[in-house]
Amino acid sequence: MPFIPHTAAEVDAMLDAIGAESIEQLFDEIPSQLRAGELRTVPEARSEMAMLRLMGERARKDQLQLCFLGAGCYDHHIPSAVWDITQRGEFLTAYTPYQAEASQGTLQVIYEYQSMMTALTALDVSNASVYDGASGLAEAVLMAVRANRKNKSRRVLMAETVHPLYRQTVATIVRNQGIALDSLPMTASGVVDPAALNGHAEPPVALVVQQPNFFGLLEQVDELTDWAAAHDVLVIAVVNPTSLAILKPPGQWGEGGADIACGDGQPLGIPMASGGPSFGFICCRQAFVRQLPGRIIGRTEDLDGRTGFTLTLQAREQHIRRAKATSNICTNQGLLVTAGTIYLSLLGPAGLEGVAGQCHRRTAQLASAAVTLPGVTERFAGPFFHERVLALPCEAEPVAEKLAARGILAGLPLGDYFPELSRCLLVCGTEKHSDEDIERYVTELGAALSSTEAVA
Amino acid sequence: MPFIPHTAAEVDAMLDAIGAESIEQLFDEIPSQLRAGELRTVPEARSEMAMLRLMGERARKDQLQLCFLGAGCYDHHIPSAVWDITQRGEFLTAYTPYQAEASQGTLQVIYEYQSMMTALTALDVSNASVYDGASGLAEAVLMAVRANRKNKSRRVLMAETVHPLYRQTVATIVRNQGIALDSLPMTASGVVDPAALNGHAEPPVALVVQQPNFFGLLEQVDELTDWAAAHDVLVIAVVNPTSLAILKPPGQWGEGGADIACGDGQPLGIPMASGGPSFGFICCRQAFVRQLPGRIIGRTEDLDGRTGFTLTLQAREQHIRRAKATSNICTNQGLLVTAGTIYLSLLGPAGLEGVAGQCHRRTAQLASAAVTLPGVTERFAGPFFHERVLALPCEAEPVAEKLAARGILAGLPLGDYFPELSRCLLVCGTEKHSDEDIERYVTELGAALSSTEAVA
Amino acid sequence: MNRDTRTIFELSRPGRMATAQVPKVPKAPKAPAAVEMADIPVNLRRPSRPGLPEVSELQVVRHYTNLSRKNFSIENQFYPLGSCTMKYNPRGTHHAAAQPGFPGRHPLAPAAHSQGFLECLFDLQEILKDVTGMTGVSLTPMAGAQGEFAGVAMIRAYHEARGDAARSEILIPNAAHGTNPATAVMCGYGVREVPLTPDGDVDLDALKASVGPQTAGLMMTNPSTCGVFDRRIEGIAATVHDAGGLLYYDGANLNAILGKVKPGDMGFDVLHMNLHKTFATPHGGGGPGSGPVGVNDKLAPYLPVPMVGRDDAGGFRWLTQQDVPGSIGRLSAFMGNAGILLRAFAYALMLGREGMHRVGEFATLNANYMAARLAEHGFALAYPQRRASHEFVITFAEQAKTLGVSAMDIAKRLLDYGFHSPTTYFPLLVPECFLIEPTETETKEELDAFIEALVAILREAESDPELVLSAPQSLPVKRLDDVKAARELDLAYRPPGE
Amino acid sequence: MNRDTRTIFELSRPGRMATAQVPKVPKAPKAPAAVEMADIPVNLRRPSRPGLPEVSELQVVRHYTNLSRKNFSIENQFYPLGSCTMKYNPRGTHHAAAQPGFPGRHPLAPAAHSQGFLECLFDLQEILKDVTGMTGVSLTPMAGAQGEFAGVAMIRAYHEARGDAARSEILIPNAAHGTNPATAVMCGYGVREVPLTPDGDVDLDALKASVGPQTAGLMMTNPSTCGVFDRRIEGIAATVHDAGGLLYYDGANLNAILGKVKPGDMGFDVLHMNLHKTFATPHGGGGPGSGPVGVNDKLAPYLPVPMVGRDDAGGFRWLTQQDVPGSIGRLSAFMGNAGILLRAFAYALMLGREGMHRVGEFATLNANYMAARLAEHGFALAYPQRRASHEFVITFAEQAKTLGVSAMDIAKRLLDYGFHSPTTYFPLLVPECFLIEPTETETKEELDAFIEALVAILREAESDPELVLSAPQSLPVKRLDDVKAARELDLAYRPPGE
Ligand SMILES: Cc1ncc(COP(=O)(O)O)c(C=O)c1O
Ligand SMILES: Cc1ncc(COP(=O)(O)O)c(C=O)c1O
Repeated sequence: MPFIPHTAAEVDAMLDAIGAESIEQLFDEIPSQLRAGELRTVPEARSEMAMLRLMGERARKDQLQLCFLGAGCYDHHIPSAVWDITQRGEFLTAYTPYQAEASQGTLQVIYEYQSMMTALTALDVSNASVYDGASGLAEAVLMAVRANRKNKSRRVLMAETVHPLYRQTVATIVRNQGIALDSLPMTASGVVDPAALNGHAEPPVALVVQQPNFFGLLEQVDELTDWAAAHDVLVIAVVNPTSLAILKPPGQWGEGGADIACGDGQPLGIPMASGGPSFGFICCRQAFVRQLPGRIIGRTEDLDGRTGFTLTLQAREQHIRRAKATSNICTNQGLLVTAGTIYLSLLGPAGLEGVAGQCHRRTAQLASAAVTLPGVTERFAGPFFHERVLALPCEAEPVAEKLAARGILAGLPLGDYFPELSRCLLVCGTEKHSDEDIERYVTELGAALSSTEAVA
Repeated sequence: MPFIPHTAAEVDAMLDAIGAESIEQLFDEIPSQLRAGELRTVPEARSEMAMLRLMGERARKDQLQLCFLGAGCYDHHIPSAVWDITQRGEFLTAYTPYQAEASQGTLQVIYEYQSMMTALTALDVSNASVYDGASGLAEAVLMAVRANRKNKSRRVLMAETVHPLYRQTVATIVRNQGIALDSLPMTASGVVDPAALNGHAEPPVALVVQQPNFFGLLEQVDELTDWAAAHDVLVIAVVNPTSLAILKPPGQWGEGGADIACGDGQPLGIPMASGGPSFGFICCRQAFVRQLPGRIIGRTEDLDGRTGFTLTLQAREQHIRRAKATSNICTNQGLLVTAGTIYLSLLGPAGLEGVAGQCHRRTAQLASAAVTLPGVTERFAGPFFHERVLALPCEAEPVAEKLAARGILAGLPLGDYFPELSRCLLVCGTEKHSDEDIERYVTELGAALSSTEAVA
Repeated sequence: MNRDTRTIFELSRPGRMATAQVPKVPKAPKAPAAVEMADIPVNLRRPSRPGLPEVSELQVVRHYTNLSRKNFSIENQFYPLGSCTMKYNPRGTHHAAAQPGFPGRHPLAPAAHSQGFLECLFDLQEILKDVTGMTGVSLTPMAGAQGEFAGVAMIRAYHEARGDAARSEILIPNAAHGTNPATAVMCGYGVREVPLTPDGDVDLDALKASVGPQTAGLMMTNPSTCGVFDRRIEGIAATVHDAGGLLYYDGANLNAILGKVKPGDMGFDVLHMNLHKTFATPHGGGGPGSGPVGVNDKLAPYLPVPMVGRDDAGGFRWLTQQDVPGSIGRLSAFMGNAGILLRAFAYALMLGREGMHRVGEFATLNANYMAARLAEHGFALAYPQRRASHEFVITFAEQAKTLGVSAMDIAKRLLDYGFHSPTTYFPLLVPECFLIEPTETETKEELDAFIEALVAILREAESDPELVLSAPQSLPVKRLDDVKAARELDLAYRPPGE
Repeated sequence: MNRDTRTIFELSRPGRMATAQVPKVPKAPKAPAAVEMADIPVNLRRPSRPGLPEVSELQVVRHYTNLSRKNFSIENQFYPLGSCTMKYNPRGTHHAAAQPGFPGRHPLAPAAHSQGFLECLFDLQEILKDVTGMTGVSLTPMAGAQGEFAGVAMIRAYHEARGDAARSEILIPNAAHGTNPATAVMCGYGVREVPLTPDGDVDLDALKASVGPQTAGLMMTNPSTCGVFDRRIEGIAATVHDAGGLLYYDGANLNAILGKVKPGDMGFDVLHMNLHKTFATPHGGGGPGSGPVGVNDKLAPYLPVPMVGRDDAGGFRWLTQQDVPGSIGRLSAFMGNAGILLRAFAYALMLGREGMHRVGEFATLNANYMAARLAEHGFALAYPQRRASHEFVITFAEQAKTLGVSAMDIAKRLLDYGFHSPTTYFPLLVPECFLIEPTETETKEELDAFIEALVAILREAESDPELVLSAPQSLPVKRLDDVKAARELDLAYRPPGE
């Protein structure tokens, strides 16, 4: 009986204490006609050894050597210390810190995390995480609808250049509350045009902008934010935390700053691992703190006046407010926040800037090397960060598959998301890439292209 | 400056406090003509990321899929919990427990380890580890020479069937103290013959027997031990700890038991990892405890009468007794002992028996499958455990190389150690092997053999 | 014990860094000069570095290692937090998820290079169908609450697809977890509470009076958060179904019945499972979790995407909105908490069929044993006439009156005894209560030691109440000022003077 | 704080087990029936199972996790244990040694399938030659003491090869570490101690008087265990060499001079390095270590095997006794502590040339800063006129007399302050001493905090000596009865009644 410590003698003694004949008898309140029969699909028990062998064999099938695919999930170096510490049982196997005195470790980590995220975004407050960037954006939208006191519209304007999977997620989650999502179309340059905003008759309750946007391009965030402020529209910024070492933080966009910033913490020390678990972050102005969903940790004092940390503002949460809560979120992504906090401590401001800089340099290097291939161009001009769209002389998907067969994740073929970009690949460089890696990419891309029939 | 936390301002403040102009000045007592010039071979600093990439690339070169090689180092399953716990900083980065009150973790682990090793060997006491099995045997030999009060010979009789690398190691270490090593020859059946002992005019101070021996064969340990007891010869048993779940423990050999048991702890949860670090163990009768080399932990009480653990019998050790110590050993293999202790706790008596049983079954299965190949036979008959010698119809080394090229470590070609066995492979099955693994081995062996020109 | 409360920011010094973690810029990078940062317009660049801590690698390792030691956790002590199923999280499952190939797998990698991962998810879907008695499973929800969202959204989609749009209300027993009503509201529903009978079952008469054409569905867990199995579940199901509503099963308590009863057989149409409870994945001090949903045929067309199906060549492929056109959609950017799904699958492989049956049995044995022993010692069970499920409720209402110690005081004192406290003040309807869930992975000795501690604390409450009222004494901090925390909000470190 | 002192044996119950760790015997194994255990003769079989603990996986995890928390370690606190160089052990080095391919590499795998591993060892040999100024290096010794053994055995082999067999004595300064004399004896030599001058250098006159035709060599470390650099090292070397002896360098203190002076340049013929000190590999609560030896040309023919050389095809290969026929031989079954060698190599790669120079500089800066600040506070330096190396000695002889608190008392009280104590009562020639080695990886704040603690303890010793004399108070145990431990030997758990 894996993981069950009972000896036969103990079972007998326990049943005696209960006054039951058998374990079976403990289930006698369950109508007998409901009792489960056999489990059919569950296989025979494997030892840990056999289980690991099976999992190892399956995992090996999925191994690729070089990753030039980003699109919301990035292949960064993770310092060894990050997970060595995060996986300590004390962090890994604790529950939500309901008993603050017995959870100061987790609580202080989250307080430090909140501090780091507000430093990165230049906003006032942060929560203790939501599930991921996409669902976090949905929460941010719901939050903005609640928070905007001056504008009671239930229409939200979202840039078309926001990650398409984020847009899909938001649609799923906000739909049932009667919120309408409008799209701010992208221009031929792959960004949204601040001038186009004035076309909107009635100002939306909030404007969602991603920086850098899905294509890695930089939006005119100052202009967009200033327009929003002037029209009582809250600005929700979707950001890559790594980029904030180099790009202007949402709190400083335009004259007054964005109101809410959200995104995915995966770049901060979380393995790609098929996209999860990572963590979603939400930061906002102080004024909106009571509309923030999820846990928030505050610093306070104990009976002796010693500093301590505790869950606070719980009146926003489902376990207190039930139907009136800001969200139904309960379990969040605490462990990943722990990893992210350790990552940011190890990197520090100089290290994070170093990583961001290398990501950008390697992406630029990759793009400029790729465009030396016949028929390959950069699809969009404009300033960018960390990701780039390459236009190929043929459909991108079969090319990506050819490179995958050679061990290279070549980037994201964009046709599934933007049919007009079906010849485009979204590529991404990171600090992990060397000159040789980029040369290998370009060589393999060249080979794949010349073996692919060009469609005129 | 990797791992150096000093800021420029701090360096200045510190130099001020010292009253020095520069760090350089702190070295002013060193004759200037001795000062080191440049380091030429040390490369430029790499980041952790770059270092791991290089190491990862090198490691990958050495990967083989299936291991049927034992010969003192065994490919067992290691429960995940073993190293998850062992690598906790508190175990990993502590020094030798000189401050007992601040080291109760390590000290209790070693006490538990000593308890487990004495239970396995059926001897009275254990030390806290020596370097490895081979050097441990050398220490055991030196110990026997000191401990044998009735017999002051400086000749030690060692079975020829003891692991040849162990024999070489012992020779290196005991040579300088004027101890002579005699060899008890093996018979055609690959074991030593108890009857041959009576040929020795003057009884040696100690007799060294390995069980199972280098070839996996079982020696007549009862007879050998009884002969030794009758002639004031101490018996040193070299044992594989896994085997002790099934084989008679040294403390029960013959009428009175062996006097000292030693061996390598690698099978107990230590990765093969090129052969080290693992740990050597030495157990002995209570009477010899003051001749044991290395650390020993005792259970005692603190000022309040609470149980505690501490280094004891330190008067045997170099840091107290200096030139009169039982050994020069100081640093031992404590971390590996921690892993071994956790391993044995997880396995327990039933689990260890399960592992030993599977090892034996898989070895037997492998051997009986292999001998269905034309020209392949079992070189030795007799009872065995966990390892087996296959005789091939041709030289073994090129065959092993062919299998390695196919991802299989086929076993140990014996020619380097026993020229007359150059057509032999020492093979080893473990609980990790499945029916399919064994089939694959035999198929590949068959293919290698049929592509190898048989030498008549 | 470590009473240092400095934050990592207070260890920071300008210019210090963990140098080995800073990527080295190659001296002569092949990237053309033009791609230096200069290509980013100044107005889009950060004017000054963010206020992250500047510390050495050793400082980081030491700080967070020491912080970790201020937590209680399953790997340190008994943690009988009711409704949370804090059982052993097998270490092997983490290694399973870390097998080379899994951590580096990009979520958008082509299916041809994802077969290992997809097969694991496919197998897990099948296992979860089997244990729940459902016919469709989607693994994507990232925690119980998101599973609830998906489930209620599917209920809504079902009614809408049938043109039955007037249904505006979800029924929820008043003992339910807060996520249930919060979820209903997130899905645009109103909430109507249903009372329980004194012995902890849903009040069937009240339920009958509450259902109607406005009823979209009922959310409940069985066994309930009162720790008893609702014996009239078939009647409940019939009542709701007859009114045209659907039944949602909150799977937080699945551990109680794993291998014993299947929610599908009880009449539920849709459920979520908390893999971080029943399937032993670690809770990480707050998360991650994973909340797959299962449905019967009625709701299968609405399952959230992505899911995993088979392809024509016998391989595995993603099922997306194209394959499930009625899907409520996507709940996250990628595949939810994939790494948790792998761990749950690994756990299921180690349990196996037999082990799966044992979970519910021994979780129930442990709870009933504790309940019996505590009753023997004079503790008040909230439902003394009932079998406990995998958890049970005791109330200190009597002690609060006679001794002046509250359930909270006793909980805090338990911490001094080295036990995490049970869930307190939940379910809300039992005053001064503990919800105690031992789980099947704890030994009888551990349960006995906990019972002894409770007995000792009650004795202290009589002889030396101050000891209990001022507990904990032996932890890094004493009781914290929650009022100050909420009034003088300090939610992020600011350097002195800022 | 956890005061539970039960051993794992006391948690055991007959029949309990961690089932997932027991290999499952396939129902129909293809192994023929004859290969069941029955083929092992009964007289060679174990009659009854060994008395190992029978516990669950959670019990094991919890027990050893909690035990770990009873240790001090670098990752928890400042650990200024003199002569032990307790610096940060970079976490990345452990990951380096765990890269897929390394942990599973069998030591006897063919060289063709070991090129990655061999190349690492080859590169490490070259790096160690460079930093020590030696021309040959063997990596095989498994700790400092085994390196010493190898070194002295080589000295012996050298003399023997020259027919100079009468040399019977090794000279050792009286401040030396215990392993030095113990090693000399293990190599069949007698030991003659050499005194130091009052300022901590070797007494050159005494040395001159001690050398002679019986002198096989001198073992010393420089800087010495007194924490000072012997300024007359050239004179010492000349004296020994002139007498026909060889010079052995105990590399335990190499951290002080890394990148600053090379032992080879000082005139040493042979040395060992403690990679678990200078090269930052973890000490694991007692080990493992690694003690490579370096030699100049005189001793190269005797280096222990195996070593790594290049093969004709530009690859790497093992060098064995065939290649080094004069070798003293093999010191372990395989390649010593290979995993530690990989970690040391990884560390060297991250330090790089510049970082290597910095180690000695900042180790020395930290030690001199502490010495200066402590002197300022009135603590007595043992060698006040001297520069400290990477460590230094202070003596509490005065306090022992006037306040009645010994160095041991102060050491124990430091534990209450959360610092590991420095090495106490070593070197033996300084009474009531601490040997303090901060290492380069500690911050100024940490050094300052330690100094403040020492100041505070001395104040306590004046105002409340009992506090110091009965320390530690806050650890899992108070001071232990070492006499009882040695008199009533209890070295292994026995079940009650056995
Ligand atoms: C009964 C019950 N329902 C729902 C939930 C919510 O699950 P999660 O925290 O995974 O969102 C919980 C979690 O505590 C619970 O106990
Ligand atoms: C000066 C000195 N020499 C030698 C040694 C022995 O080294 P090891 O413990 O690695 O055997 C030590 C270790 O403490 C030491 O400090």
